[in-house]
Amino acid sequence: MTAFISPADRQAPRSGSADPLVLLLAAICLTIFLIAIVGPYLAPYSPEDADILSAGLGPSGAHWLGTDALGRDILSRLLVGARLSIAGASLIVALSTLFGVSIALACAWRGGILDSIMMSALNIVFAIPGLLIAVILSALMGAGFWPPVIALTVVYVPFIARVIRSAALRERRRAYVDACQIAGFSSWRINLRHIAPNIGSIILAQATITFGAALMDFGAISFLGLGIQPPQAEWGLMVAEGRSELLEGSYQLSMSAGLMIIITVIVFNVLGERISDRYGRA
Amino acid sequence: MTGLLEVRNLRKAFQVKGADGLEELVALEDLSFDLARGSSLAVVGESGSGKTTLARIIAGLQPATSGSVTFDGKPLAPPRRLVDRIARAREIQMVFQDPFGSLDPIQRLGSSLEEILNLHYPGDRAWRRRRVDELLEQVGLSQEFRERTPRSLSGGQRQRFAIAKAIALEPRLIVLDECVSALDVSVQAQVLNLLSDLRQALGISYLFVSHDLAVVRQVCDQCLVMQFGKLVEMGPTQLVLNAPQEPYTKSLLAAVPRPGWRPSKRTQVHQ
Amino acid sequence: MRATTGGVARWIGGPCAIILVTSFVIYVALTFAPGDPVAQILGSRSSPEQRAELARELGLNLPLLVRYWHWLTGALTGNFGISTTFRQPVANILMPRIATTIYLVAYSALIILAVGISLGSVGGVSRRLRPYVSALIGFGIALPGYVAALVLVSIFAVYLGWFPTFGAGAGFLDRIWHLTLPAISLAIGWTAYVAQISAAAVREEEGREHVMTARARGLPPALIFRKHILRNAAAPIITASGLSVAGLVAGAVVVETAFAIDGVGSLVVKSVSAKDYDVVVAISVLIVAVFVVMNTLIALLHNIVDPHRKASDS
Amino acid sequence: MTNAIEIENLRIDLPRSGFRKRVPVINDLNLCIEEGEAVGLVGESGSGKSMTTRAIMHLLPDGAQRSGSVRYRGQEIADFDRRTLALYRSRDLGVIFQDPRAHINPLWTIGDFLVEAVVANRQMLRAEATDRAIALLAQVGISNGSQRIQQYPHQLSGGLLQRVMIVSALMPSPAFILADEISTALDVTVQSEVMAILSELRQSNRLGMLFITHDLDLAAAVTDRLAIMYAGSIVEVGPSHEISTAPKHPYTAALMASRPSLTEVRRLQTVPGRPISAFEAGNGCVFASRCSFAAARCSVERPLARQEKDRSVACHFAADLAPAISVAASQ
Repeated sequence: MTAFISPADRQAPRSGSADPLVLLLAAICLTIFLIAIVGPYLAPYSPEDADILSAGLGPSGAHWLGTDALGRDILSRLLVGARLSIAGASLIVALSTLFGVSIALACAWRGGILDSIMMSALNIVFAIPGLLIAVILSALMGAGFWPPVIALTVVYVPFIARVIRSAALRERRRAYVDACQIAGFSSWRINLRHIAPNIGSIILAQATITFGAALMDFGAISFLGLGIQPPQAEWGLMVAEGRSELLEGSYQLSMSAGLMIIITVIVFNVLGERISDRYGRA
Repeated sequence: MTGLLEVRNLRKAFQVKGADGLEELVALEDLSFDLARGSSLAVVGESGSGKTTLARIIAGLQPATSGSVTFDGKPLAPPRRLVDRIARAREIQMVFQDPFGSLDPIQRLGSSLEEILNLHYPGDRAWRRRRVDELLEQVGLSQEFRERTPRSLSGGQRQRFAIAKAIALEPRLIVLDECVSALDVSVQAQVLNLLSDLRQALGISYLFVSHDLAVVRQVCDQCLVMQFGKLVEMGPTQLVLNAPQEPYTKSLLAAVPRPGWRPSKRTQVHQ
Repeated sequence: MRATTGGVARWIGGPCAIILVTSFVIYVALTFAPGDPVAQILGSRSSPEQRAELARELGLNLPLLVRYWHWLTGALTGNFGISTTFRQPVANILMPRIATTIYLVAYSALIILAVGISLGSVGGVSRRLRPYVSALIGFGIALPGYVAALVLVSIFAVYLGWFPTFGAGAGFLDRIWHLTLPAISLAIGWTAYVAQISAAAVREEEGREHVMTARARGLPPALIFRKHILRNAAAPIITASGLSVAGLVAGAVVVETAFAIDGVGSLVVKSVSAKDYDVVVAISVLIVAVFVVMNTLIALLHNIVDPHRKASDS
Repeated sequence: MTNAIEIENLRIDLPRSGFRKRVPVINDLNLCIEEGEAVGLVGESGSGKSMTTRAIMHLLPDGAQRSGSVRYRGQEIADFDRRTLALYRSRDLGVIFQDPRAHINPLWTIGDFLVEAVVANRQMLRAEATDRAIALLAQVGISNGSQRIQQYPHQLSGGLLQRVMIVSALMPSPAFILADEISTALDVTVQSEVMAILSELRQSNRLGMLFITHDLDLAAAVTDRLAIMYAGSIVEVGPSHEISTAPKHPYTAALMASRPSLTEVRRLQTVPGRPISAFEAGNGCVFASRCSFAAARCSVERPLARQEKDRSVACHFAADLAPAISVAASQ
């Protein structure tokens, strides 16, 4: 009841300037996206051209990261692979955020039967582990790009909906929403113009963190052989392709692709955390 | 003098989860009173008296369980449709207790007022801007506040802005729910004076919900004392506070610290 | 009395209902999956008559609900159908693999609980160590199990030769030896997750007013940590731990494949590729059951931990 | 009489979001409390009241920087070692906080809350402590103590819980009570009862007390002396009945004049602006920006507290303003 007397909230001369770390991380994210878009044009070799004569080469001036067992240039495959990996993860995030946030806002606003039906439906999806859903759906739809995207969207919607619903419920209980109703605003206006912008940073943070998870899981499905199929290039698939070479002590292929995944995920996760720490609490 | 607001046999019960399944928690029981046109009625009570529930029902945020509320001769139902909500907005406005939660934290003050004006009186931009300046001035905020967000405002400024939003639609009744209790004394005085001035200038009626008897005396001519959802005593403020009839009102008055006052163990009235 | 029967219904009926619903969804979904099991069994050179004969034998011509009913009654008596790839009852194939997967998951769960909660507590309490702990957590969360598996193999198996590169081993000690690297790679992500939740919960509790009261009353710091911080932070830590142990079962799919371990996880991937749907359905329902049971356990533990719920429950 | 607590030139700086450096929240605070004396510390939000109690407990927030001195019975509390500090907090001080619901761990029973400190500090055995807890509960008007101690905090009302808090503060038989806004969350009738109980116990046990509140009338009713605080400094100190009838500092007068009265309706005197914090105060008088009597000197030179018999006022013009202020306050 007395929460609003908290001194942190009292005057809050919140500086409008953005956090430099957030800016830096956002710049890195943009660079990763840029690579995903222009990567194929930067690649020095064709990513799918096998050349048995130059198979399994170590790093050299001609092949900066060496070549794989089929003699394909690893750097080129990494650059081209970025496209499928990043596009997959981005699509998953975009779709699951769109559905998750819409469901969350509707449930939080309406409450009652809609809320309980929606939430039990999502709970049933929750009751099945994500990877299992992905595996089954890939089985149903066959391998390729879209099956894992759709499967992982289904997996992430409940997560996003749950987080955003509780944020929206918290927001809905705040007096300014009552004030909006008393001013005669429509439910659409209140949700889209007032509630959604106020939980915008939470949505953004959640989407950013989901991106990391989506990238890892998208790779996992390709790693299992159920997603992107060779000879196409994708980071998770490249990790799997490097497995046999690894046992012979040549680790460039697996490690370079693995490192790309790790770095991207870390950048997105740290960015997401910073956003929610700094802008999450209004 | 005709009643602006007539409340008859109002009852509100909540279903709460108790030890044996659902239990009924009665917040308001058989409450009837009138609010005269242009008058200012205080609803006084301690926590659990149901005063906030009453305010929310009248403002249209909650439906009553039974009983009727008549506003200006027309029955007041909970506004389910948007048209009803808009119509009610022009009749009754509300100012909330929490000055830090009752304003959209990221909306600039000017845009907030314009949003309201635009919805109800779609007119030309120049008129709206003039009206925004006028409203800000009426509550003692300068024009530079137009571009500020609630985050950069103090509690008193926020509450004054909330009042500006309430009077923007020129309603006939404003429900004020503990609207000064979160403010420091020196700031509270500013808001109380503002409320008195606005009532004189605009002829708006107040339904002023509060636990603070001294504050009530300052703003209201009529006074209604509630306990456990029931009406205890009602009458002109001066009479109720100077010569209380009911033991509960007496004990409430006796418990208010003032010069020369000593705390006493026997003030709390147990049910 | 009424409360007890209600409790039984809630604690046992609810989870059973969820398992039932999901098993139906999975069964129906896979029935409509592309690929004809009859053709899988008989090969492409079989005649239409042969196929129709087998389809009748397998009951594939019956209505969906009836087939599900047959499957369900069978499953309840341990008959999960016949694997088309192994040409054996599904239960026979699953049994030895379940043991392997249980070893792997239990091993990982121990690592998660021990390392995750202690790391989280340290990160939550110690202002000095907090940045290092969060960096560690951040790295752990961003490390996919399949990459972790390969890193561990290349260092500890290939380079140092301390551990085998694949297989599950036989006998207790041999199993532990074989499963160490898989268990660690399976545990890393979830350990980081549990540590993150624990650290946040401990930190939040530490800032609570009642902890300030305890300090103001001169209570020893160790007692404050145990009784007022960790105890109050227990609820989210239990949730995170329970979720991660349940998640391990699914994570085993990837790690078992990476280490070529013959467990339930690697089997599901093989069966999906081979369109061996009876096996997939059986394993899926099994995993869902573990998931649901874990969730119920979490809820039960919450009720024990929180007197507020305990009071309103009885 | 000796002083129980002496605060001298206390300054506390805290890190604050949006600012590069730490900013002061308490600046040059001086206050003495004698043994057995009750002092009220009155101020509005942000004046630094609560930080003062935390300084007395030696329990400042993370990153706080403190200078000046806080002495308990002549000893500097910053020099206490861990053991002494624990004993000082547990046996010498009894602390009652504003919001009992937040300040009592909800997962343990009332009984556990009451006895844990005295048992952990080896002051009493558990059985002994339980008996004492039940006896003290009876003294604060909770007669069924043996049942209450088995209950959890959420099963008690706010008023009852605050009484439990008072008992917990009295458990170790402290010499000094710190009461921080203890009745703000309570209804007036409950407040009156809780305050009456506390005053009674304080007098019968001859306890010293620092009573922190924003309510000047309430503080005057339960204390011997009042200290009025504004923006991290004390502007006026004196006997409670004198301050509440004849304030000398413009801020005290303004505080009283802006409070609506129960008995009459009059135009309220307002103080322009809002209460400020210590770091916003600048070099001059902390109240200068809102004071209607402020002169040029006030905004450049911080007034020193002038002692006059048992009163002290930090205002350049205290003597000249006396007539004007008494009129304003009595209005």
